[in-house]
Amino acid sequence: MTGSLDFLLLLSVVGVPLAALLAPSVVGRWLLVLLYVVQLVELALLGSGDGARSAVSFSLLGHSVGWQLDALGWFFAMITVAAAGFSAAYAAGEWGTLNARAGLSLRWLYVGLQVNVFAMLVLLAAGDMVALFIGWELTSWAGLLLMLLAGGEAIAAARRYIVYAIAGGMMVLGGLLMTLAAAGSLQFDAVAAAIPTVGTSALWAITLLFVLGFSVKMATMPFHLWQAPAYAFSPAPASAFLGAISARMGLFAIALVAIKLIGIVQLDRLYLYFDALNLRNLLAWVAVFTAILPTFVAMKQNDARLLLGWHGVGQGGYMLLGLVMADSLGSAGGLLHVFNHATYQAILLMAVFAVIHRTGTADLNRLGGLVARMPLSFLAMLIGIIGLAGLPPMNGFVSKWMIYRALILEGQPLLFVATVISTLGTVLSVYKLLHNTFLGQLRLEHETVKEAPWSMTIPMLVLCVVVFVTGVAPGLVLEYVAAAQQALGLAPVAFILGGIDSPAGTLDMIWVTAILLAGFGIGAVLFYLMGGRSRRVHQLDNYAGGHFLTADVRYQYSDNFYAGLMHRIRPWYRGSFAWAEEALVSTFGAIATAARGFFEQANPAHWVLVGTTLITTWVMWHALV
Amino acid sequence: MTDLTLAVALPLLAAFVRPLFNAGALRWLGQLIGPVVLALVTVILFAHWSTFSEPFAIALGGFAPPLGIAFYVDRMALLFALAVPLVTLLLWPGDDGADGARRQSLTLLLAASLTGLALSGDLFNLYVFYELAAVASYGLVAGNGSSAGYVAAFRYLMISALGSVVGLLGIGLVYFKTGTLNLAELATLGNELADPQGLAAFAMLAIGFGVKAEMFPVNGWVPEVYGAASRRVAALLAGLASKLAVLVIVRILLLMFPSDEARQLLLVLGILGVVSGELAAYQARDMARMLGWSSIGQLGIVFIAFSLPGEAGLVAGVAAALHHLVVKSALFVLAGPWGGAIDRLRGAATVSALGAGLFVLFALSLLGLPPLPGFWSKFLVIGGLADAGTALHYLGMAAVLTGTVIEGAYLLRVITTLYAPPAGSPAPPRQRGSDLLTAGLFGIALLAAAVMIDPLWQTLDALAVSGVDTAAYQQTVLAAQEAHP
Amino acid sequence: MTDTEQFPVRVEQPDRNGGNIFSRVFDELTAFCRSRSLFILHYCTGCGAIELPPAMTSRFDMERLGISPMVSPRQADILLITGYVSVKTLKRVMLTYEQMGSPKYVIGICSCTVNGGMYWQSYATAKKLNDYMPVDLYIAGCMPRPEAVITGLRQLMDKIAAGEANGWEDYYRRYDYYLGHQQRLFGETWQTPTDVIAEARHYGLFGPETLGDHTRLLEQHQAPLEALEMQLGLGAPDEVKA
Amino acid sequence: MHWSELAIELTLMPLVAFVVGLAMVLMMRKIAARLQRRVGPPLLQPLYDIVKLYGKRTQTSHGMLHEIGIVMAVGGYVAAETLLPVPGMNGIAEKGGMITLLYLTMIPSLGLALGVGQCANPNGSIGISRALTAMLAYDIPLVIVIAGVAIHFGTTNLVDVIAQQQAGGIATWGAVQMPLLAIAGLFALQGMLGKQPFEIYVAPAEIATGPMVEMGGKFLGGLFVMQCFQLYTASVLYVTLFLGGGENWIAFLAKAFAVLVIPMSIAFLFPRYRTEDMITMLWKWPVVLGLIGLAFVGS
Repeated sequence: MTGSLDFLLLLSVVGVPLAALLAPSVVGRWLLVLLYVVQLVELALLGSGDGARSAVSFSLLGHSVGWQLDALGWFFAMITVAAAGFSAAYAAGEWGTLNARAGLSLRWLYVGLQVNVFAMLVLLAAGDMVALFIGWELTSWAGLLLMLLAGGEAIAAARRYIVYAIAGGMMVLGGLLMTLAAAGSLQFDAVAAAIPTVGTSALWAITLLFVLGFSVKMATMPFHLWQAPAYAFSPAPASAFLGAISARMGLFAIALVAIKLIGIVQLDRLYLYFDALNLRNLLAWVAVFTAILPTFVAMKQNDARLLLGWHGVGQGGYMLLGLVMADSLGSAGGLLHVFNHATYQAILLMAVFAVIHRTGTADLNRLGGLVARMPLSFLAMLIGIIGLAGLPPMNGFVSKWMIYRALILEGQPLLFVATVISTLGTVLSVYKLLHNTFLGQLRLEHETVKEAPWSMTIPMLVLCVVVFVTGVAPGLVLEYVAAAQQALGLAPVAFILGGIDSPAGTLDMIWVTAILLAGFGIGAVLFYLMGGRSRRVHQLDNYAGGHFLTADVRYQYSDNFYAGLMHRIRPWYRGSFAWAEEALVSTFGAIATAARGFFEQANPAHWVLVGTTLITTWVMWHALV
Repeated sequence: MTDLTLAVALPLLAAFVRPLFNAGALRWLGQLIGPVVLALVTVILFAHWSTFSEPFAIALGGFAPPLGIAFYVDRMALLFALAVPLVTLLLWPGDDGADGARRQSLTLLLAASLTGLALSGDLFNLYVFYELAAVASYGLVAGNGSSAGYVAAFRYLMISALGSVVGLLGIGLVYFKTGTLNLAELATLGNELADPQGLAAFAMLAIGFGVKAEMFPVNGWVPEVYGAASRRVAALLAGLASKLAVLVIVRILLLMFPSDEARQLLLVLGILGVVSGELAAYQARDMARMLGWSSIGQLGIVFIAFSLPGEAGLVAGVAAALHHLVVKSALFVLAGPWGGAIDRLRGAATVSALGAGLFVLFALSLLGLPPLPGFWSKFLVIGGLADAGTALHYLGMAAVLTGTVIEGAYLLRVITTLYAPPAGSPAPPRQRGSDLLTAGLFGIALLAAAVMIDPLWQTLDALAVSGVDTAAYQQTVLAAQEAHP
Repeated sequence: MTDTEQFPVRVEQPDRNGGNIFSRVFDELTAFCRSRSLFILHYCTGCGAIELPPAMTSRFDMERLGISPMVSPRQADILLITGYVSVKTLKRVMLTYEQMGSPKYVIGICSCTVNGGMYWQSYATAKKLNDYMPVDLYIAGCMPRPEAVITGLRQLMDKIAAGEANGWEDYYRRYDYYLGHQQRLFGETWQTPTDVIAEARHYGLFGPETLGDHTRLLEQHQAPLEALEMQLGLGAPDEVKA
Repeated sequence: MHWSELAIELTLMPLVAFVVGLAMVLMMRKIAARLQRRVGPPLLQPLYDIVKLYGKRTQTSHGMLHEIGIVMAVGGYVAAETLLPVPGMNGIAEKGGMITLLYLTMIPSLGLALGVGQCANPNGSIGISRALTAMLAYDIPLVIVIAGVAIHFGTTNLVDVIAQQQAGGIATWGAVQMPLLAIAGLFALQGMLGKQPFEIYVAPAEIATGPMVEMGGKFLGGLFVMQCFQLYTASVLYVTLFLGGGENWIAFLAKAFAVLVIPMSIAFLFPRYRTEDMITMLWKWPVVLGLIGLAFVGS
């Protein structure tokens, strides 16, 4: 039995009214989760790399518009549908009931989720550039639907997002139509064939418009400001879904257009000045800065959601970096990181929202010690942060390792060092997240807190299993990554079940994990079977320089967690981008006020005379000359 | 064939008859006369549209074109002519006040003159119909009796009158150089106008007709008038009247001034219109003014589109114009109860969900969200600009794209306000059923267009082919001239 | 040099004949290591602390005996009380002592710890340290010289190696006695964050005198000190907060 | 390789590391003592300490994570040692490589950080915050060094790195080929060992030994074991990257101890930097040296 793309798209369209119908009841919500399972099965049946084509196609304005899901799109589509399914399950039980009572419209939430999935499928299955743009715009606007739901600070973030998104969309539209002017067609084949004949300046314009437009959604620098608040302040399942996959649509589109259609060779052709820095290097550096700066912004956040949101921005940099390395290892690393990031970011956001669900806050200075009360959420977050920080044996390590290796072997030590700086920043930042939430002193008001309900913990824990299993056996995912690479026209990565097999350095995660677990085993034997007994004591039985601790004393270190580091690097946080954005907006506002002033002058009829006088003068001047 | 003259004559007649039935036993007849006439005209024009095969000319009263009133009927003219009674019917003012009769007869007058603008084949007649339309609109704008309305109408009057003078100057210049005002004959004399004086004439005509077409820089009346006039009048002026004025300018451009300079002038003015309009709209805090400024920006896009050479330009222009007609009319209708400060609308979606939904629909189309028609019109405009490929065209492209971003910013501000939780007291304003019906009809039209985008495009393409065929125009009109010696 | 033997230390001698040869060898070995590795928490209560730096540094070099300073009570083996102990200080000393891991040894340095010394008449000092905690060794003097300190430490090492420095067990087994003195000095509401009774139970150090009148008094007002064990919170879903 | 051989290697490598590490701890304390004109601890002092700590009769735990933290701290190093080739034993070095090793050595720190976190003691948390900051400080030069070495030898496989150095004798040693990187590496080594002047996260007089503040008994004992591994790993990694690894055990041990003498001699001559000064220091000189060295490697 094989699936059909049409059926899949139909399913996801039908899902929208179904979501509206079913979302208010618990059973209905679980049925909607089932709908995602069905979509996922359908997608799985389609199989990677078959290039399933939709029977639906239109001729619009002389362009034939159709849909075809290749291996790249399939890879992203699987992640998308699965992320939506997990998010839907997370909200299906108590979370939904409680939040509905607090005034959240579950109908809109589930409709929004399904609309997003549909829009992303339309984008991912695009068979030509018109379909791509349609999908792109739908995706952008669908995201807005989820962001607006929470109200309050989310509204401002969503407004900011949509301005960025429209700007990106317009750049893409410009690039699209310049491509049409240059290539005469918007079919992928025709465009790919025509690109090598396009002149340098036109190619510059086309490439830049596309890449900039798409990277707005990726939130690569300098378009990085909108994403963290927009994703962070959405309702929990929406945040998990958006954080997991939404921004990656930009990566998909960049991969498709810049790598597949325009081609890495053409990017190499575009030199910024003489032959020193070409567009590809430029992109790589942009990616690296995107990996570094947002990570260090994340480190300063005191809201757990924002912290994760900023990391989402930063991790996008890794993916782009891997992708533009465009060798088999780096691009595979970049694509694999999409999957990995989706898994652990979803876990992390779910864990944070589970904490919010129970304690009502995500303020890292108002939490602490929750491991004793929410151990499963802690476990989920722990696995998530190991993934995010890219430490073995979780999956984040594998993709990062591939990117590092590619950078070293491609002779890009500076990029490598810069990437590691970002990773180190991530380690610092995620420890702060974990520590301030789950470790340290349990606050008095949280002593009666309970673990999140099963409907919320199970999606997290299942994802944890995924993170671990794909970390130990990355070959499971690399198979599809390799197919996606082929769809992009890149050399597929040589993988084994445990990782990468290469003469210049192998990675076999099965061995690494086995040895690590064996090490832990030895450690456990040394610890538990040797030496004296220990006894667990209350957290107030603690060294405080002889001070008597009581429950009402805050004995926790959380604010300005990396004080020493910040002392050194705080001057570097100039907020230049935020400042520039603000300056742009206010300059723009001033110009706009001037424009309004033009229309509000007392006697605008003067302009008729001015115009006429100018024309007459011009004629007389011509008559004289 | 002559029944086409009825399309102008009937509303004109009705406009003068309408006040007679303002009171007394035949009051119901007065109520009926307008809609019936407009419906009749619609039917007539639709019959012509559906049976249209090739362009033809009509010499009114048998007088030959140089002297008589000449109508030239091609698909484009018919399309716009058809739009007039249809849209007027949709935006028909109710008889709610004491001056209902006057408003209705002015509306009929406006409809008649606008139809005339669409069909007229003579520069002088164009001018006459244009003035007629102007007079009707002054009355309509001032019609709500508020002091703001009078101020706005006066402002409008000043610009419009000055513009008319300049336009007349342009007409004089043309007549002085060529000795004729018949468009067909002028078209054969194209080379005589291809000099600085000719270009100046074009510029003057553009300024003259541009006042109504909200062309930069003679559009200073727009925000005031739309802010003060009743929303249905604003919808008529922004949606319909401006398009007919644009049509006139396009006709003049195509037939008399097929030069690059003229196109460039239009392009530059269009760019300035987009930029200034959208920027000003960004700073608007008042719904009607915001829509007014937005409409300046949109018409800038229309000008940019029409400035593109060849059929592509015409297709893009007509598409953009029609799209704007539908969307902006509808938005103005919705702005009826939702006029005034935007902040007032907090939570309005909770009291009239349909209205908010429609607003979102139109806003999205305006922003060009595929697959709504707005996207395709933008697609055509920008595609044409990219194709033309000069620096100025790229500038135009940048202006249109940037304009859209700005538009997104302020429309989203409205939408998020609509859907924000209500502020408490005063309660957010509620939409009226009649307005929702009108806007709903426009919405249905928009969605239908989205579904049938390809047939529509083919129609427009065919229309453009005949539109740019100036030789056919000359032949047809001059043949009609032969026929009525 | 002071003869430390004249100050009796209450030590309960446990039965050391049980177990097989291996465990005895193992115990011997552990005892030897204990005696050769002593971490001092030097808690400077008074003037005597000034004599420790010379004992640590190149002149006497405690490290050659395996003795080194440590910061936190958790890490330390020896609690050095280096001078007079005011009531306020003694509270902290008790807190610190109870937080140390056993086997732990208390050394009182200077005469003040023995009998109050020159502060005998002060209303604010504790006169006799071994009323409040078991003291394994006193090094008298005002102040004892580093040589005396080193000698004292050597004596302690010998006692540890011989398995005789078991004052810490006494604290568990006769907790009520020590608590009584503490309560007399600090008031009836006296409580430390360490649950000594529970520890005695946990480690099998419960003696007949662990509980008594004083511990009953303690239990009347003692805040719960159970560890915050992880809770899964299973069972019926929460009643929803409104 | 036969599985039994591999199993023996995997067992021996951590054991060797531990024993050598004990000796290294002793050497460190002896050097400190000699620099201060003291006698220093007896030969088996590190062992006495560990046995005593494990043998504590009452020990304080702050919860499961506190315990798991120590398990991870020790276990992580036990695992990491098998990725570090020693003469005659490669373990699973070929399945990981230097990047994996680098990241695997973060696992013990992470475990420690978890354990300390659960202690709910702000001194510990500050210690961890400083330790992570220190990691950020010294890892940048370290990573530059590692990148340079990997590019120089064209591989991230440590076995290959050693083989290439041994094939050409001293002239092909990393330290000879890349002297600037070797110097930068020494700075990083100092930071990695957390010794003065970079001892910011222990800072006994300031934050009460930071991460160790709530560690007693076998908790502290585990950390002592971890310290042995840490010294061993850092020194052997340096030997592997720059000094041609070990041709035989004698040369290997001689090199490994010799490498450690440098940071230890420096350590006890200096007081402690403040955190921000440590960052400045490590982000300035070794990074500059490393980047220059990297430029030579690249050319």
